Amino acid sequence: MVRVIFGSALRQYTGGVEEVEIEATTVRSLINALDRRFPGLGGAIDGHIKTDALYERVPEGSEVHCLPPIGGG
Amino acid sequence: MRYVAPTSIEETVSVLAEDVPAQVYAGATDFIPQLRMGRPEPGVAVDLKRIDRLTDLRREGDQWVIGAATPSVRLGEEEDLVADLPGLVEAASLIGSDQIQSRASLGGNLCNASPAADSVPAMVVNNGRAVIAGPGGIRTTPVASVVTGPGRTALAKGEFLVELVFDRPPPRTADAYLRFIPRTEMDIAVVGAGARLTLDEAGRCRDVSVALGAVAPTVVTVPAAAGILVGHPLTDEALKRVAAEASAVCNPIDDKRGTIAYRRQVAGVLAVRALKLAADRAAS
Amino acid sequence: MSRTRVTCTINGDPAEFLCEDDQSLLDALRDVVGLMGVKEGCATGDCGACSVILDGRLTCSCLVFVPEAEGATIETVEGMAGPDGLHPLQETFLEGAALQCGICTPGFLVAGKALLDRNPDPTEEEVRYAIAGNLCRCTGYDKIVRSILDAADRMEEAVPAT
Amino acid sequence: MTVTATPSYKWVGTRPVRHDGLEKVTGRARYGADLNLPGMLIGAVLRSPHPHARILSIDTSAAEAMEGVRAVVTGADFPILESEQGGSGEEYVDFRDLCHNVMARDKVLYEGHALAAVAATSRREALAALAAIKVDYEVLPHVIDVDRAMAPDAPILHEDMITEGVDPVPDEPSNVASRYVIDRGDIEKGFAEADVIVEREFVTQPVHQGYIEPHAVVADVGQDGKATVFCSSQGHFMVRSFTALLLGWEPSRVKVIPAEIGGGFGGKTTVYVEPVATRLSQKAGRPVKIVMTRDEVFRATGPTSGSKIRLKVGATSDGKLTAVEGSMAYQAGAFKGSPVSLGCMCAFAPYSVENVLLEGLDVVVNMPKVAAYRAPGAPMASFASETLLDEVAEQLGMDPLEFRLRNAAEEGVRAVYGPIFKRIGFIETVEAVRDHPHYSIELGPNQGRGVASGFWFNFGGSSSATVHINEDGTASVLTGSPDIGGSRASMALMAAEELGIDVYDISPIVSDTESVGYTDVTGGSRVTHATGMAVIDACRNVVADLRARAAMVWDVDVEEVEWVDGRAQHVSGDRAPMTTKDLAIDAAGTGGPITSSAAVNARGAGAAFSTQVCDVEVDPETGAVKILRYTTAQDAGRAIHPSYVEGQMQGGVAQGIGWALNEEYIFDDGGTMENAGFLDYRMPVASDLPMIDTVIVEVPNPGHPYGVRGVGEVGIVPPMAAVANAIHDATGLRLSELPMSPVKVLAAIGANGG
Repeated sequence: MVRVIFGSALRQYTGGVEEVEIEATTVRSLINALDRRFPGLGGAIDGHIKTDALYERVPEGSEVHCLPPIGGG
Repeated sequence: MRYVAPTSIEETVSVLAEDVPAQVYAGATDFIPQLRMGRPEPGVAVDLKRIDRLTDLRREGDQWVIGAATPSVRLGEEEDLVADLPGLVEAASLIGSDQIQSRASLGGNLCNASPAADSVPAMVVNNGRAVIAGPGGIRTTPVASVVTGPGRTALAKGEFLVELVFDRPPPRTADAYLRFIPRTEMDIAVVGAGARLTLDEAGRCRDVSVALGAVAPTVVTVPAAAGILVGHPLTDEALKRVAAEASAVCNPIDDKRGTIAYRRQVAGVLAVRALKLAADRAAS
Repeated sequence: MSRTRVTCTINGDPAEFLCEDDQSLLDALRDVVGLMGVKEGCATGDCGACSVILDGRLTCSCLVFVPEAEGATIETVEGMAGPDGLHPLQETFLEGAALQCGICTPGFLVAGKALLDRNPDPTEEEVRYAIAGNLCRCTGYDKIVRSILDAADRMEEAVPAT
Repeated sequence: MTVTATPSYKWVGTRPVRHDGLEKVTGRARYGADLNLPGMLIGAVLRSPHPHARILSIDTSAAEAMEGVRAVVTGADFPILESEQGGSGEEYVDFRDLCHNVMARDKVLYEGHALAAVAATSRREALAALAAIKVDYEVLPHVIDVDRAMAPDAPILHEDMITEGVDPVPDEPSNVASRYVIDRGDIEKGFAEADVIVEREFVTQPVHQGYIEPHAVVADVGQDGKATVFCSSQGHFMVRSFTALLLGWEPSRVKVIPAEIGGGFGGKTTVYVEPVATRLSQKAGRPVKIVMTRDEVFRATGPTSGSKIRLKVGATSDGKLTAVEGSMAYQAGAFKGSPVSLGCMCAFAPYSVENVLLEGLDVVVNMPKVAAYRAPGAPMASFASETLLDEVAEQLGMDPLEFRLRNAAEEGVRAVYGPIFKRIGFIETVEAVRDHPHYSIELGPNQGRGVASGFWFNFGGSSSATVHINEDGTASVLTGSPDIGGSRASMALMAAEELGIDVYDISPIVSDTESVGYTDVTGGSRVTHATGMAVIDACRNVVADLRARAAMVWDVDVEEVEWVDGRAQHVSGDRAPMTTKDLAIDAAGTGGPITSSAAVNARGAGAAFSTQVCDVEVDPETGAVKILRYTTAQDAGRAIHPSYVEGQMQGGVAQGIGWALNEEYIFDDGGTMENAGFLDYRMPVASDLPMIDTVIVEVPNPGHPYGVRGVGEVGIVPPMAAVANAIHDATGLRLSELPMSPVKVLAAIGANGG
């Protein structure tokens, strides 16, 4: 199981839920699982993290934070 | 726009008599930025720097004669001038960076008629005279009367500034100029203060003149300073009264560079600091 | 627009070109003569990136109408290195990492040269005021000031003791 | 001075002359404006004089008929894009907003907003043509102040803007684009535990990155419809994708050749004139050059946000933070996307605090759309938080560094914004300042000392690199990261370390979009980390290849070949080693040229921290603040080229001092910027600053082979608070508004009865 913590921008998709435990092995499977539980959330996340590695493994017991996109100078 | 560089006063007068809008200039350090900001180009730009008399700097008897287009940097290179009129030289040397110093002139600083022009208060306290040429010949007028408002001068059509004349100071006399800017360089004065005074042998003030820049549409003097200081030493109490008088004569505006309240207050501060500096110089 | 033929000396070489009367020396040096080392940062004399030495005086080339250059001697960054190699300022700027993006560097080098030409042994404060007309947004000036001071030392050492 | 950890490298950590240095000190380096092509036209952009107006009509017919005019474009020449979040790496934009920002359609939203452009045979003709374009405007009320923009009766910029992140979803449009919240722990409990509570409001103004090189581009669309774009930017792949997108093209139709870049600081991570010049070139069939004036740079490119911030902090009497609470509203400019969420995340990130409630509001106003600026969002938030922390420490009678140490985040601590920190060096930066001689120099009258700390995430992202071994044994290292401050030298140093050859035998090259793989922008302090990892990977591939070839020559197993100091050695030691050059000369015989590429989407960018100390002297009669001394300590993880690490630290401090003391956008009542030039924008000049002392702290980042942490951004975070705290120490005054200009300082002294 992976613990997922949502930033405020995503809570409109989760009905205010701040964190969930979910079964996932990669970033992609995590997003898909989240989208099944909270329809629309997957797209909202994907819009933000498209440059991140979708197939990166998410180790068992991880804590995943969904943060706003971080720009830089 | 046509560029012309006359080499004599007579030639310049005749160029300006032509029926084409003309702009005379010296260093162009204000003129070119104004064009960049959208000021319409004149029909002819008249470069005054090829006229020998306008780029001269000389001592004639008891007078200093500074060509209207002489670059500011030259003033600081003239040791005797620095010794005689250190405040005037300081004021000229505060007009912009080294790059600007190579071009900007007392004449341009005066005729651009900015209320914040650094050299004007220093010229005014030194009773500078402006020599002006025009279709009617040459005339001389006090520097204090040249600027009539922001961007406006008393020069008639076809007239231009030739040179600026200053008397060499009598004994125990010195001037000073200080300005305030938010940075240490590259800014327009928020307040400028020129002071000149003569001490008697006992260290009392015999004669005094204070002029302020950037605090009114034109440079303003502080006539009350004479009433307070003449015949007396420069005590803190007296200087405090001068500061109040200096603040009182200000008629400033709020703008991107400073506020009314700030300019009034700092005008008093700088007037006192300039007086102290001039007094130290006069005493030494 | 009136055009004027200008004959002058640029970095020791005779130059002759036709210019428009209201053109700035900066634009002529870049677009007519092809000296792209002279940079435009503001075109109003406030950043120093276009600095040249005009008849021995440090000047913003953006504040000069090019017809004024008739008969003038002009030095730009392109003329600083000689057959014997780089100018000491160029060396110390490289060694001292005095440039980051490098756009202001030509102006600083020219201003530094103008300073050392008239004052071979400046203090830190003199250096800071001498380059106050040149804006740098990358370095905080620290390494530029040090490099100019280092160049002064290097040039002093290079002069045989008398 | 360097506080260093462990290993010894041969090249990493040395200070060679940068490889592009010679070109840059001789005036030969070509920046954005330095290319002229035969037949090239000059482009110019018509910009709105109004901060908010409806465009009723644009008539370009007179301009098109003018002599010398070869092309005219308006919004109608560009497709309108759908709302879609995207970007080139870390720079996230909504493409619909971007297309409206590059060329206004129905409304202009700020003074300087582009709405038409021309290409003509000279600049004079181009400007005359702009003057001949007739635009009918319906001028609308405008709003720039962030509080006024949120008021119920404020003019609305976007009729379809419904605040995101608010429950329930609002019925009415407003200028608040979104609300972001960090809500952790129990804020009421936190304040209940506090012995000292301090609360204040802060105001900051928009400030510009102030790069010296204006935006410049030469675009050339050929008869085949393909475009070659030469320009300076922080990412030529970003320019390619954004330009193509805004023209309705596929990215491969655009080739972007990176010019040298004359500063960016985040401001060149998006496009303005590039798509415009390209469309003009396409229409005219000739190359088109557009160079912005400085005035245009100020009025039409993105500064960073001004802000209104309220913060409240609680701490126990023994100096432990118990709660932080507050609200931040940032000006986004004409389109959504201020860095306010980053401000919320960064403000207290250096500290361990359990109870946090921070709200961020992204507010659109009638000024240019903000762009990234060095640690976007963090400096204004940290000005507020670090000033408040100073006040708390003062009330507790505690040394401000000691107070920071008692609350310092370290490995294993949960950051205010959520995740748990890996190995970080915040404490080390505080200790470095505490132990620096500067911290104990005695101060004179009217002088004061202030400290402050700052945090920045740093970023990884996508980078590519190609390494070629040349026939003479030297190496070319190609990357797609524009070199904005010495990154070529860093790439060369890492390649030299990996390949074992002399750093001057490496030729680091910034390649165009067709010669190297996709690479994200130079920003987010990511290049030395992420592009460095791609270079290291490519070099390791090359070394593996070189070993294999040596094994082939010696007819041994590759495992028996070691790579030491740029030479292949046999483990037995009984064969003469082969240098890179030996292997390169015979490359044809061992399989052809030696070359390798690598690409990464780098993770593991280590967080950066900085702690700084500033001494000031305040003139009580004029309010002038003079910076007497400045020292900055920053965790670089591992300094690849220490001189350029120092340079980044010093540059960030200098920009921060400008932000603290004088820089600001000043608008008149009509919404016109009053100080759109270097004369009145007042960036620091050399005589304004002292030497800026640096302490490079090296706490290696576990996410990088050499331990690199990005160093570009965090340096700008602490200065405003450090200066404010120093002014307080000198005068007893707490200033809460930037810039702390002489006018404001003197007014505060006066209000205090001084």
